[in-house]
Amino acid sequence: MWEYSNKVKDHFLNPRNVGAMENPDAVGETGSLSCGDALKLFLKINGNDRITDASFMTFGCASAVASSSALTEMVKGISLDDALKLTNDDIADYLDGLPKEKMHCSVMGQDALRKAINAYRGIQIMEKPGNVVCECFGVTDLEIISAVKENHLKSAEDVTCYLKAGGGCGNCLERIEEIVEEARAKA
Amino acid sequence: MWEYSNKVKDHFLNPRNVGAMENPDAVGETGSLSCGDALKLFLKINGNDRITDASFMTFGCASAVASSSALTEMVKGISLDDALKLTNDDIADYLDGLPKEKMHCSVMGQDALRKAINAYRGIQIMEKPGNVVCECFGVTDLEIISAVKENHLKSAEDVTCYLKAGGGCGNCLERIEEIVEEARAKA
Amino acid sequence: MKIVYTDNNATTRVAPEVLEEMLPYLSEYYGNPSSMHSFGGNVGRAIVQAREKVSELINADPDEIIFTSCGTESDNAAIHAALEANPEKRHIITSNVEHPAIKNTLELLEKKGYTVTYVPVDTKGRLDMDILYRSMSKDTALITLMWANNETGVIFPIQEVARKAKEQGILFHTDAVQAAGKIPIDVKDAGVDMLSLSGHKIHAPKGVAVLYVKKGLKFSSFMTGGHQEKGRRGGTENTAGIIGLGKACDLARAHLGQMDTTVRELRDYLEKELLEKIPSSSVNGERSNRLPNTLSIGFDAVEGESILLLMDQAGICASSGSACTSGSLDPSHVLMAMKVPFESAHGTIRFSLSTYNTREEMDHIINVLPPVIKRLRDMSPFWKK
Amino acid sequence: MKIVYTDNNATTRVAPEVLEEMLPYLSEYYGNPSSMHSFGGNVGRAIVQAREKVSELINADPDEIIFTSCGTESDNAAIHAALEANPEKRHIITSNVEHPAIKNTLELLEKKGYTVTYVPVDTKGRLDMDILYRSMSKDTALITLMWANNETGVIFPIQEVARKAKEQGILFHTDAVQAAGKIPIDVKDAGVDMLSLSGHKIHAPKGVAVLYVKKGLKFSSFMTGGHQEKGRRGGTENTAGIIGLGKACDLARAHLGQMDTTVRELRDYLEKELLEKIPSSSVNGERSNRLPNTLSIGFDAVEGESILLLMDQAGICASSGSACTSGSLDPSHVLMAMKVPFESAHGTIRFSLSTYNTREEMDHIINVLPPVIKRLRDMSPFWKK
Ligand SMILES: Cc1ncc(COP(=O)(O)O)c(C=O)c1O
Ligand SMILES: Cc1ncc(COP(=O)(O)O)c(C=O)c1O
Ligand code: FES
Ligand code: FES
Repeated sequence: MWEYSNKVKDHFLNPRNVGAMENPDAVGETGSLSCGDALKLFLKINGNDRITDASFMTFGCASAVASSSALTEMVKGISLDDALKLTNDDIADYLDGLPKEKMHCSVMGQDALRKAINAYRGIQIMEKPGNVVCECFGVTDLEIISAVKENHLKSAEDVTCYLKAGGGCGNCLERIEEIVEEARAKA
Repeated sequence: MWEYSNKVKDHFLNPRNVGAMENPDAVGETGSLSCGDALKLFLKINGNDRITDASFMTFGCASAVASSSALTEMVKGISLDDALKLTNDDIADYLDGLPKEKMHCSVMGQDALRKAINAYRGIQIMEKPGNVVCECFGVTDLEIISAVKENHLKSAEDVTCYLKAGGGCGNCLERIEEIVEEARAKA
Repeated sequence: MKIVYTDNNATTRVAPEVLEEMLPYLSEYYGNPSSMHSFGGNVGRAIVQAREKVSELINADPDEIIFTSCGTESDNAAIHAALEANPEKRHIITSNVEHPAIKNTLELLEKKGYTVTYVPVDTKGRLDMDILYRSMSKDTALITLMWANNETGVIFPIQEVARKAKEQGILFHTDAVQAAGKIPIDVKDAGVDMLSLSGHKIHAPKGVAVLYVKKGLKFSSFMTGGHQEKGRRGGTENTAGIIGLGKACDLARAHLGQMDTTVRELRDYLEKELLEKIPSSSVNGERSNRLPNTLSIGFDAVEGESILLLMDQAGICASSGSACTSGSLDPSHVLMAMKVPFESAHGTIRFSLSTYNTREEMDHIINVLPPVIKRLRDMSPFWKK
Repeated sequence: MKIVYTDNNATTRVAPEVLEEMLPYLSEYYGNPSSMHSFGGNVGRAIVQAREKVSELINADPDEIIFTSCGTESDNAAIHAALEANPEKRHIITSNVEHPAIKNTLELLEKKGYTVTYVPVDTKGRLDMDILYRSMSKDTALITLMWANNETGVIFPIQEVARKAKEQGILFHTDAVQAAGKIPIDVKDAGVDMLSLSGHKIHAPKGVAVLYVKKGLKFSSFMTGGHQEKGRRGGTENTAGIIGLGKACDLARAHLGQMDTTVRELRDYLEKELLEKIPSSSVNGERSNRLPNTLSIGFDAVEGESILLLMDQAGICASSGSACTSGSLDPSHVLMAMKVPFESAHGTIRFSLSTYNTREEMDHIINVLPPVIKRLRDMSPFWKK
C-alpha cells in the first residue's frame, strides 16, 4: 500500500466539503475518466474576491480525494490572489506529504483551482500551451518544463509522478527525458 | 553424498584383503596419481591356473576401495579362465550396484585383473590400442567403442562415468559424443 | 480485525502443513544437498521426494522438473532456452495479455532484433486463433501463452495451440503460474514443451518455483553456474522452499476437486450477489471459461485504489485492475487489451479465492462493498444517478 | 552422534534468531509486499528494514541493494548489467580461480564472441597483478574478481584493482559471497561498482542473496518482469528469506570481531595440530592473507572422498578439494590453477568454520583425522612410508 500520512488517510476516509454546490460562483475542472482521476472544484466567492465556500467532486485514488478535500479547506476564507499563489507543494505539505508517485494528485488540485479562478475572472487561458509530448495524458513540453522548474524534477520518472506524462504507453519517455535535461541545463 | 549401497559401504569401511602381497604370482596395475584413482592387484595362482589368494592396494574414492575389495573376494578360488570372464558389471552387481558416476571404479577392477592374468601368461597386450581421444585420462577411441558396446552406453556422459574420459578439461567431449553415436549406429 | 483474504492470485498463505514440512530444513537439516557428508545427503533425499511430488501434480517425470526462484525466472529461462535452441529463428508469438515476466522480457528482445507477434484477445479475453495460426512461420522459435490469465482467470486453449505448434516444429511454452493447482494440468496430455509454475501461488512460500522442460529438449541454462539441477540451473538450492513446494503440490493435487466445486460455488455466489446489489457493475472475461477462483468485476465511475482502501478498512484484501503500484496510471494492459471501457476499467477489482475462504467471508464482502461503491460514486463527477 | 560442522563455506546453519524473525512471514504475514492492502503493506515495511540492515553490513545505501535468489544469480546479473551498459565493449577480465557462477557464465560468453582474460594466480593463490593490469584496455567492459576464494580463503586486493578500474573507466564487480560476514566490507571505501553476496553463507536461509549496485550505474535487469526491486529484478519477493537475511546481516556485523579473533584462533589451532600430527600434509594458499575461517589442507597419496566418508563416520562434515560431485574427476580448477601437485590435490580437504564452532570440536577433528589418513595411506599404492 502507498505509505500515506495520517492526514491523507483522514482526508480520504472523512473527506471535507464533498459534493456538488448549488449555484457556485466559479467551477474548475481537470482530469478525465480515461486518465484515471478527475476533479471538479466549486467555489463561492464574495464581493471582496474572497473565497467563502468550496466543495469538490473527485474520481480517483485516495490521494486524489484527500488532495481535493485538503484544497477546499485551504482555500476557504482566503482571497483569490492568495489562492492563485497556492502551489501543489502547499497541498502536499498540508497533508504532511504525499508519496512521490502520487504528487500529480496535488498538481490536479492546483490546476482546478487556477482554472476556476481564471474562469471567474474571465481570463482565457490557452488550453494547452506548447506541443503535446505525451499523447496518453495530453501533456505538453511547456507544462513539463514548468513542472521541472517549479518542483525541481530530475528525471522522466519524476515527471510521471507529477504530471502523469509517461505513465501510460511509455512511448514519450525518451522525449520527456530530453526535455528534463534541457530544462535542468538552463536552470 | 553418493548414494552407496550397504555392500559398498561395508567393503569401504572394512575392506577385505588389503595390502601388498609377498611374492605374488601376478600383479596388475591400473590408474595413476593424476587420474585420482589407481589400483594394484596381487594374485597367488596355483599349478591348475586357479587363483588361490588375492590382495590389493588402492588410491581412490570409496567405490574404488570397495570395488577392489570386492574383486579380491570374487576371484579367490576361481580359474584364470573364469576370472577373465569377469566383467565390471559383475563387480558392480556383487556390490549391489554402483552410482553411475562411479562405474569407472569397477572398470578399473576388471582392467587390473586382466592385466595381471595376461602378464602371468606372458601375453603382451598393446598398451593402448587405438588413438588417444581424451588426453586428460589417456583414453582411446577403441576403448570407448568397446565400452559403449559392452556396457550399452548412450552418451558422452555415460562414457565419462565408465572410463572417466571427458571428466577432466572436457575438450574431448564432442569427439566422444561422435564416437558413441557411430558405435551405437553400428551396433 | 479478522482478515478476509481474497487476493490469492497475487500470493497465498503458506499452508501450515507446508511450513511444518519445511521447518526441519530451516533448523537442524541445514546441509548443502550437493555435499558429500551424509548430513547434506539427507537434504538431497528430501529434494528427490519433493521433485517427485511436483512432477505428479502436472504428470511430468521427476527429471523434467527444474527448481527456480520464482515464476518470473521460469518464464525468463523458458524464453532464453527456446531462443538458444533455435539460434537461427527470430520470431516469437505470444498474446497481448501476458504477465510482465513474459511481456517485458519479449519487449526487450524486440529491441535486440527479434520480431514478436502479440496475438490480440477479444472483449471477453479470448485469443484470436485466426491471427495466432496465421502468424506461425518457419522463422518462429517459440510460442508462449499463459494457461490462465492472472487478472480475469480466462483460460486459453493450450492443448490445441500446443498441437499446432508441434506440427510446425515450433517450441511451445505455457506460463501456468495461475492455472497450476486451480485446474488439472497434464503436461503430457497438453503436449507442451515447457511450463512455468510458482510456489507462492499454491500455498508454498515465496522464493521457489518450477520450470518443466520436456525430456529431450535441448536446454540452455538461463542461470549459469554450478552443477545444481543437473547443470540446468546454477545456484545453491533453496532446500526448505523446494521441500515446502513438494508438500504444497501434494495438497494442491488433493484439493483440485474442491477448487472445482466449493471454491467455484463461493466465487459464483460472490459474483451473483455483487452484480445484483451494485448497479452498473460488470464481469471482465469469458464467464464460462475461467479459473474457478477468480472474479474480475468493474464498477462504473469509481476508482480501484479507493475501493481497495475502503475495503481494507473492513479487513478485505483484494487487488485492483490497475497497475498503479508500478507507477503506471493506466488500467492494466489486460483490461486495455480487452477494450474494457475506461468507465469500468479504472474501477475494476479482482477477487481471487482459495480453499481457505468461507461463505461467511463472501457474505462479509457482499455486505461491505455496496455502501463503499455508493460512497465513492456519491463523490464522483462521472456518476450519473 | 553429535555433528561437527566445518563446511560453512558450502552453506551455514540458519541462525535461530534469523528463523525466529522469518517465521511470522511464513505464517500470518503472507501478504504480497507490492499489494495495496495494509496486509501486504506490513510485509513491505519489514522488507524496507531488511534492506537497511543489509546495506549497513557493507556500508551501502538501501536503494543500492537488489535482492536476488542466490549468489549465482547476483553474479549472472552483474555480468549481464556490465555488458548491457557497455554494448560496444567485448572484453572481460577475471581470474582463473573464480566460482563456477562467474567462470561458466564467462565461458559461455566466449562462445558468443566475447574475449575473456583469465588472470592466473601463483602457487599461493595470489593474483598476477602485472598480467591483470596489462590486460586492461579500452575494450574492457568489466573486471570481475572474487573478494575471497571459496576453497582456499585467499583474499584478492579488491580496493587496489577497483581503483585502477575506475581510472580507466572499467566497471568493477566483486563476488564477495565468501568474504561477506567474515571480513569487514565497505563498498564505498573499496570503490566497487557491483558486489554479490549470498544469504546462506552467513546464516540466512538458502534462496536469498544480494547484488549491490552503486548508485548512478546504468543497470539493466537480468530477471525481467514486474516492477519489484524498483524494476531491477522481477519476480515476487522472497519475503521471509529477505527478512531473514536482514537479521543475518545484523548478526554478521556484530560477529565480525569474533571472526577475526575466536574463529581465527580455532582455525589456526586446527591447522597447526593437523600439520604436526599428519606427516606429508600442506596448506593450500597464502597463509597470511586468508579468510579467518578457512583451512584448505592436502594430504599426500590419499583421496579426498575417502577421507570425507571416514570423517563422516565420526560426525565431521567438511569438503574435499575435488569437484567430484559434479561428475568431474579432476582436482578442483582452483587447486589446478595454483599448480598444487596431484599428490596432495586429490587429498585436499577444506575445513570452513563459523562462530558456532568450539575448541572441543577442533579437538575431535584432531583426534579423528590422523588415524583416518594413516588407514588410507596404508592401502595406497602411492604412499612411501
Ligand atoms: C565465491 C562464491 N561465489 C558464488 C557462489 C554461489 O552462491 P550460491 O550458491 O548462493 O548461488 C558461491 C557459493 O558456492 C561462492 O563460494
Ligand atoms: C500469470 C503469471 N505469470 C508469472 C507470474 C510471476 O510469478 P512470480 O511472482 O513468482 O515471479 C505471475 C505472478 O504474479 C503470474 O500471475
Ligand atoms: S504517450 Fe506518454 S505515456 Fe503514452
Ligand atoms: S581431454 Fe578428455 S577431459 Fe580433457
